[in-house]
Amino acid sequence: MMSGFNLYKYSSPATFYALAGRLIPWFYGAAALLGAAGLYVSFFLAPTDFQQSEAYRIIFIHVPAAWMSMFIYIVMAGWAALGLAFNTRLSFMMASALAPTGAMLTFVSLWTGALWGKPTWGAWWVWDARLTSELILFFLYLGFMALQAAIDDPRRADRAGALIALVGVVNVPIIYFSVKWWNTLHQGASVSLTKAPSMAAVMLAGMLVMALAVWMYAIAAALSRVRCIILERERNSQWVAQMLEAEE
Amino acid sequence: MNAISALLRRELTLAMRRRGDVLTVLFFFVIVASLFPLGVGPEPKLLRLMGGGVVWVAALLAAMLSLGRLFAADYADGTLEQLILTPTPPVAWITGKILAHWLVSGVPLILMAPVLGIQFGLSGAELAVLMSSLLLGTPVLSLIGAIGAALTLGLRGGGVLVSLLVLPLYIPVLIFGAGAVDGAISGLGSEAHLSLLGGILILAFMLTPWAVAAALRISIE
Amino acid sequence: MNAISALLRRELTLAMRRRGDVLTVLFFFVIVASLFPLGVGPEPKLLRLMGGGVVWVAALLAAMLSLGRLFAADYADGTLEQLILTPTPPVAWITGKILAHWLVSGVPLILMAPVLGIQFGLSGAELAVLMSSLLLGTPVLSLIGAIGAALTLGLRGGGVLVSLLVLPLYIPVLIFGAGAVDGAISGLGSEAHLSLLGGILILAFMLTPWAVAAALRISIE
Amino acid sequence: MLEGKDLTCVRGERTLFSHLDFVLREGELLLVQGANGSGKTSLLRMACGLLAPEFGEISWRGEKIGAARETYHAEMIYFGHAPAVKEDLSAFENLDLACRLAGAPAGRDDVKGALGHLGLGHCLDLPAKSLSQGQRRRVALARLLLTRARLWILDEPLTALDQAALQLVQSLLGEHLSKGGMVMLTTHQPVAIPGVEPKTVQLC
Amino acid sequence: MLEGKDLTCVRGERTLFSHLDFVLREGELLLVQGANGSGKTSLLRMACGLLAPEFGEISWRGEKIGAARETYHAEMIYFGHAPAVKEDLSAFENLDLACRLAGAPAGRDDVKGALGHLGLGHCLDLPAKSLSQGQRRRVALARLLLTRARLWILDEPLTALDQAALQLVQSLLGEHLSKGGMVMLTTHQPVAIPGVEPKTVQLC
Amino acid sequence: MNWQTWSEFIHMGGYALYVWGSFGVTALLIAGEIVLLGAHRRKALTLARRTVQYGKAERL
Ligand code: HEM
Ligand SMILES: Nc1ncnc2c1ncn2[C@@H]1O[C@H](COP(=O)(O)OP(=O)(O)OP(=O)(O)O)[C@@H](O)[C@H]1O
Ligand SMILES: Nc1ncnc2c1ncn2[C@@H]1O[C@H](COP(=O)(O)OP(=O)(O)OP(=O)(O)O)[C@@H](O)[C@H]1O
Ligand SMILES: [Mg+2]
Ligand SMILES: [Mg+2]
Repeated sequence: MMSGFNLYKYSSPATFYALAGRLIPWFYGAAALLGAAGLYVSFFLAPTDFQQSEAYRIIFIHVPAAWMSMFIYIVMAGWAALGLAFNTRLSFMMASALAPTGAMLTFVSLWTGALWGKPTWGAWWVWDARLTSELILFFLYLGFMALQAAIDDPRRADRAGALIALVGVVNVPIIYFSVKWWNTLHQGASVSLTKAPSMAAVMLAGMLVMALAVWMYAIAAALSRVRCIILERERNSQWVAQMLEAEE
Repeated sequence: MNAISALLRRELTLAMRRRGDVLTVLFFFVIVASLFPLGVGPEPKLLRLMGGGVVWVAALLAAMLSLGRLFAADYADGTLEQLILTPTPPVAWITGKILAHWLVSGVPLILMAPVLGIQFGLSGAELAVLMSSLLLGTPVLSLIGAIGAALTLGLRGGGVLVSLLVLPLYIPVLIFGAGAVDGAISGLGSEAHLSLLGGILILAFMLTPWAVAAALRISIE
Repeated sequence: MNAISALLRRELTLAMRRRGDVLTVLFFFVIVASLFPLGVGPEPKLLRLMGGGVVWVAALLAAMLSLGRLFAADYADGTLEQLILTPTPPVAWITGKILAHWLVSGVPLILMAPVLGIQFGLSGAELAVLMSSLLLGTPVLSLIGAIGAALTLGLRGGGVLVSLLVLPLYIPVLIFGAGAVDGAISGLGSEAHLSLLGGILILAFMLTPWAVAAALRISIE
Repeated sequence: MLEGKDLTCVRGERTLFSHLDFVLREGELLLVQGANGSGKTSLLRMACGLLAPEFGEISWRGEKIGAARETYHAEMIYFGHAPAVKEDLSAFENLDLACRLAGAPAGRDDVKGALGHLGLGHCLDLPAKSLSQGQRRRVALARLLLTRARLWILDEPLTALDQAALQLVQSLLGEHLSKGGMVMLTTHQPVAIPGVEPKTVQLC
Repeated sequence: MLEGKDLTCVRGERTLFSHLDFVLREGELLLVQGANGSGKTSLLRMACGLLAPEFGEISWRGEKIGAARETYHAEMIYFGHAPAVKEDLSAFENLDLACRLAGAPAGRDDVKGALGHLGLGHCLDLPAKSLSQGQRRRVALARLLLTRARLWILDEPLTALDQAALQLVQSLLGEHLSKGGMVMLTTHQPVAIPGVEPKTVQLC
Repeated sequence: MNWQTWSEFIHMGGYALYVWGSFGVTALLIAGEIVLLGAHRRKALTLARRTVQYGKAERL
């Protein structure tokens, strides 16, 4: 009676739930190891910068967070597009699961940037193009989450969220270039980090390791969250009942 | 007294259950304040001069948009009639509701204001003045706004209409609030402005609940 | 084609019957723009520098508030379902509705803008640039806003929510619009900004009706 | 005793009724009847004091209800078209708060008992938005079990209720009347309360 | 021919029905029955294409309704819970515009005739907001007199109507069916159309 | 090795507030998110358990 495709569609969150459960510890583990390595590089291998002294060490959390905040938005929009195209519930759930982590990392990059700006530029905040677009990215995340929170019907919440994520991703380049242009027309504060050539390699390595750690963490967090969402959505289904009974 | 504290608890519980609505107003405040530098340009000196005014205008607009929550839900589901029919004097529970509204939509603005102030390059002392002016001013916004909210209950186009009724009444608060911050920036001092704001607050606190009670009676007929 | 022109006529007739709503948005625009001189102080040089930005921010906020009218009434009384069930392709009538919305809520802003510009001390040529930037920019506000309006149909707290969704997307329009005016004031020229605005308009005109159609389908389920 | 004298009601531009009199004494049931739009709800809201009559006056124990507001409201309970149930609060919280706000807080067990009596025992803690229309009205009706008000003004309390709940409400009414309470009621459904002959007001 | 196969409907987190099949052929009346909240409206909206089924598909003359959107909508008329009557337009303007938007403009006299037929002849030019609930629904129903659609999907068209209007609608339905039209209908009231044996779909 | 003593490490060349403010808040946020995820999971599980029990009760 049920076609193979339907069966696949129904069972997919169930299998994914179990799969995610098995993967999560590994990603957390990888995040912890990479994080430890990254912190070691940041604080012990990377030498002191002769201009900024120790303040520049913020780069090791700031840049990875900034990279990941943008990357996660793109991944989120990708899942949203998949969901809209193929009507797979799991894709929508992945998109919703990524948003809070992405917003958190955006906030981290704003926060660390501000803390870096005070000693280097003498101001917590300037209306520089890059800063402004990161701020707008934060608003885009918040809009996505607020819209989903306001809709009670999960099906509508999924689709509406997916659409706004896609609209946002089309707009992000436009926003980025407009902000850039806006800023360079006036004289803005110029960000330039002076670094000795020998330092560059260590710094790059540190940032890359930290970025990988953040990446692993983001995957782990998103998978944990998607498991919660699956459980909430599928709580009426057979497999959840069976799973809960098996646990007892 | 018991009824009022029950009402306050209820309002705060409801706000917690609907956290999204509260946060949305807060972020509206942040976004509107951030629009200005984008419109006006990133010049730090110019922005510093505008800072107080912009944060205040954003607070005005956010307060105005949050008025929709004050009575509309209670009106729609019949709770408002029930409140009117309690033995508690209307002025008492109306004050309670306005207080709850301020706690939920005014206080977060005050707490968020320094962040915005920093974006405009305000210094520590100026931020303190900004926060005190908001502390004295936002309750007035809730009080005056309640009159508009009560009068437009159930009317179509309520959102825009309420802004038309309420914004002109907000202007004194804006002038003294932003004036306090300007005074701090220019070194002229801000006590005068702040004490005027305090005066308006006391006046509004004593008068508006009566006006709101009258407005609610009219709207509920 | 016939259906679209009937729709346009209907929208304009309705707007005429509900003149109050149209005027309210216009007054909101005027009030918000006038709040700034009050908040920031009367310094003419400062005001002139801010002028373009402030008028544009006020236009953004007014456009945002007027979005409530775009689909909400049709959704509530069932007309929206009937429109979706007509043989006319959705993109066609959606474009028609957005056009009507712009005529009713964007064009009055453009016509009112010079009055506000004068308040900020803008000169004749600068006013012309302000108006052209609004002419190119306000349709984009209606187009992008329609997506937000369609997505938030029937949601509680819709008004504030739509602002959170839509304001960040409005930022490029704000930047180029206000940039054009600034360019005129500073003598750097405003052609580049205006042509970028034109580009955004074309892009938005081609893409957003599809997104709105998708959003309406989602919301109407 | 609730008494209305020479009442006229104008809504919009239409006069719904004029020169209407009624008296409601202890132990009596007053049934307000009429077609849709004839002004039943308007009359009940007048009796509550929510709507001012165009002419005429309403008095409670001989005092005008506008003047005796506090005592009147303490002795009266109104049940309108809207159930006054908050979607975000649970059934328990809704009822508990309604009692507190009315100035007559009830104990936890009483509240639970009232809800259980109305068949809501198993969904005390669900937010009301996941209750069906009928269940929400039951939450509102549970107030009648806890109130000590003498005068009940009920606007179509029977809509959206199934047979069992209907019986329950009727027996509640009977009990209240037999204890000397007063009830003013509108409904489009037939009501039969043993041993009570309702007075009627006919609007048209 | 309208055909639904293996339909499943999920609203919120509840599955309202699953594996539902129906076929509606020329000259047939399909009555969708069930209690409040059982999913009748949802099924009708699926049949219109307003709501996508969770599984299963609906086809019109053998083509999926999603693919054949334009031809399907040109041959179908839907009448939902909301009457789609604009309060600020007059009865005449409302009906006239509804026809134009549906791509089948009707002459002035036809529109007036239809409204007159439904007993609205004397209030053609009043704005709809001053019409009563029942009169508004009549304005909406007048579309059935002017449409050339083969398939009528009607969601509780009989509510708020008085006896005369009820007869009129039933005779309209009979006429449409006898000309080979198709009708999909929900109602809580009894319908009797002479010479027509309705098929039923029972939801629960 | 950049640091001779712990206090030097903590002091961060005078930028302790900024550096530890960055790393510390980030750590707090991550820890907070993990705690919230745990709470979310517990909530989802109790919800699911309750739903399953309801379902059983209804079937009986
Ligand atoms: C609140 C303030 C700040 C925000 C929102 C912010 C945002 C960002 C973003 C989004 C990126 C990634 C851009 C990209 O890879 O294209 C980035 C990279 C970077 N930021 Fe920041 N930043 C802030 C403050 C600072 C400060 C104060 C400094 C140093 C003085 C700084 C130095 C850097 C460096 C060196 C990079 C890497 C550059 C590259 O890879 O091209 N940032 N920041
Ligand atoms: N706020 C108002 N302004 C103007 N007219 C009103 C208002 N409220 C009600 N009306 C009109 O007053 C009339 C009576 O309304 P009312 O609600 O009292 O009727 P009812 O007898 O309770 O009807 P039902 O049986 O439908 O509940 C109706 O025609 C209605 O349109
Ligand atoms: N947009 C929605 N989101 C979530 N649930 C919905 C939505 N619309 C309807 N429902 C739910 O779906 C169920 C069926 O609704 P539907 O309107 O199809 O019922 P119905 O059979 O037409 O009832 P009635 O006889 O009252 O018209 C109801 O329980 C309702 O609460
Ligand atoms: Mg009534
Ligand atoms: Mg229905």
